[in-house]
Amino acid sequence: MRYALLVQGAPYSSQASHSALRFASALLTRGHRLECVFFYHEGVYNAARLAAPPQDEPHLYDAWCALNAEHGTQLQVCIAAALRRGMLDEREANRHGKHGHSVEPPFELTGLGQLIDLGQSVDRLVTFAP
Amino acid sequence: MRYALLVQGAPYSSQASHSALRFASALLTRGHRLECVFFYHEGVYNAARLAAPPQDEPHLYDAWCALNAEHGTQLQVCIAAALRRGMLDEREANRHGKHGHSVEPPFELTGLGQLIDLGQSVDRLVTFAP
Amino acid sequence: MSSHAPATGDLLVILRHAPHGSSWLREGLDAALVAAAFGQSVTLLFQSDGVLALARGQQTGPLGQKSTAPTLDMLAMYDIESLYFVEDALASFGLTQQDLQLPASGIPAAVIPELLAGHKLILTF
Amino acid sequence: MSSHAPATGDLLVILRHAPHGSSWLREGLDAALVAAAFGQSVTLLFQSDGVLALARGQQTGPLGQKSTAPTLDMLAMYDIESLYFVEDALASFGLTQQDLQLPASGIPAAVIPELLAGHKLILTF
Amino acid sequence: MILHILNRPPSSSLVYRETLAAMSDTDRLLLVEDGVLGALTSQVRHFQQVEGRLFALREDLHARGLEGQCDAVVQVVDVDGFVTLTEEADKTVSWF
Amino acid sequence: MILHILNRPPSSSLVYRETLAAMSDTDRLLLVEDGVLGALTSQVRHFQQVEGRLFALREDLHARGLEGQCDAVVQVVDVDGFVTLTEEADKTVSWF
Repeated sequence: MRYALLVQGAPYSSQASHSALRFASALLTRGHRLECVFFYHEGVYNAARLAAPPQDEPHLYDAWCALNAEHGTQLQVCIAAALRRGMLDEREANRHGKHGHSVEPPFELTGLGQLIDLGQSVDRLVTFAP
Repeated sequence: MRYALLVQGAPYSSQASHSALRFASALLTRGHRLECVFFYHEGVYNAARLAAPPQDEPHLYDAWCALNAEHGTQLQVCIAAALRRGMLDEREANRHGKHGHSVEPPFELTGLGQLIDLGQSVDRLVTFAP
Repeated sequence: MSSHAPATGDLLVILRHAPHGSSWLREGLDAALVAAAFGQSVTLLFQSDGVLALARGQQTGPLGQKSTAPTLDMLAMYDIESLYFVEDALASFGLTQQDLQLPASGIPAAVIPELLAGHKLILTF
Repeated sequence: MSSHAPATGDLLVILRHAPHGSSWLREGLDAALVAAAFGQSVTLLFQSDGVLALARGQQTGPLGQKSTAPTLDMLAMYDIESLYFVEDALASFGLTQQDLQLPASGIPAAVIPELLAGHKLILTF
Repeated sequence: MILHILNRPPSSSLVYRETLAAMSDTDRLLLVEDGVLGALTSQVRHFQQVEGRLFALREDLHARGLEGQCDAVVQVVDVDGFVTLTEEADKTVSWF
Repeated sequence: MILHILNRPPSSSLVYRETLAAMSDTDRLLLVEDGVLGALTSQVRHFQQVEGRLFALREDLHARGLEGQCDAVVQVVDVDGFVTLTEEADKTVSWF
């Protein structure tokens, strides 16, 4: 089956990201396809490229990137939710006249319409919230 | 009296930052001194320098900076809570071998000991949580 | 209304949070508007504290935080006309249909499962 | 213990959240440890779901998330020895003092106000 | 005397029980943010034990359009009154 | 048939009431994260109306040291079982 996940919780603050990653791994092992993880609400903080967790804790940012690299899962971030929270890629930083950026590939800023599309096109959308 | 605030909520996600800023303004108007706002838990996201909220919404980041500029209120961010969430100043970014930074003055990364110090040295510590 | 079969459609957005205290309500309404703009049929269910989103007289917050009330007024323009609230939830705050800023249909809690069954996608906020 | 006057001190940390579900418990314990390292007298109160932080047998999470259980074992090294839990809260999960990983004192809810009054600073997590 | 500050309503969160359990006979309780829903006549029964020591923040009631529904037993204060409450208390405790 | 996923315990949050109100007679409920506290023998009464359709995630019980306290009426599944539950349902709804 084709799955998508909606992640609404910030990393480390809540278990949402951990649960989503664990579920992603299990569904892939069972032979399903994970099309996309969509980050909304506080979930957009998962895209923070500078995350530097202690060595003895899971590195959630790297885990998301690995999901993309190994399984082609898209990592889409709601642009409206991201901008107000300071999660900007290079293009948005330029557009807003700011130096530096906090989001980079494989995370992509995109419209909320992508979530709606996904919700109708995949077989299962599962939400992980704080 | 000497006040300090502890902010534990992320901006926009919860009302905590709005409430804290409103309370800060009121206590200053009444002639009190606001020594410091300490950001912990998800409150560290208030330090995201790239925040770009819509024009018709309050710009919380700018409001914190104004508090510092106009009243000398220190803006201290728990470093342990910040690093894992991708909130790094230039020094920490260098230390972790990362390009760019997400936190800059007037926000300062500091140890949790500062909060404990504040709690004992000011007359009132008021917490705003999500 | 509660004697009629509830709406069916592409997307059901369940709004459970009060205005102003968090961004859940705003972000839920945004999802509904975007889905409608994409041509989907969208239903809103106001449940628990979420029924207060419908209350008349909401204002801008003390720092200038936008109210969600004007967004509610936009729903009709986006052809989102299936608005339900849970009767008991509204009553628990001492409010009646007369206190609401726009027409919405009260349903008994027992009808909620039917509402969920009738939509392809359900998002909770 | 509940017949004795509860501890007084510089800092009371109230822990209300269960382990693993959020970072509240960890960040609350960190605050307690730092205060103790600064030489302050620290008391912990485990309330509501927070009593589960004391339960024996906690494990690393499925992604390798650190348990807070080892942190509890460090409390004594930091001279944090005033640990209280609300008796009713522990009982509500069907647990007894025998199920706890370290010695803590059960108190009836009625003693909580006294505990708060006896500390200069109170932080809730 | 401690000022307790509660930002969750009894209609969806049980933290109000912990708050009440922690209050002495002279402590005060201020309802803020979504906590002001607890000040409505239809909800205020949850706070019976602190009658006379129960406050709610006007700005938060106002923003939600609920000023008219606030029960008469609740003392409504604006943010200046919030500051005054913190001045009058020895310390504050926030519940969320 | 819908799979409902609940991550808050009835000991501190009332969202379990909304969850139960939204469930049809054939829907299933999976308790995850802090929601697994609701699976304990001392708490499971809150979920009486969904007996036989109540699940809890093993990994989350285990991490909290609570596997032994989980009530016998609860069907404990691991994360593979969670995936299976989503396969068997038409759709999922998350409550938080």
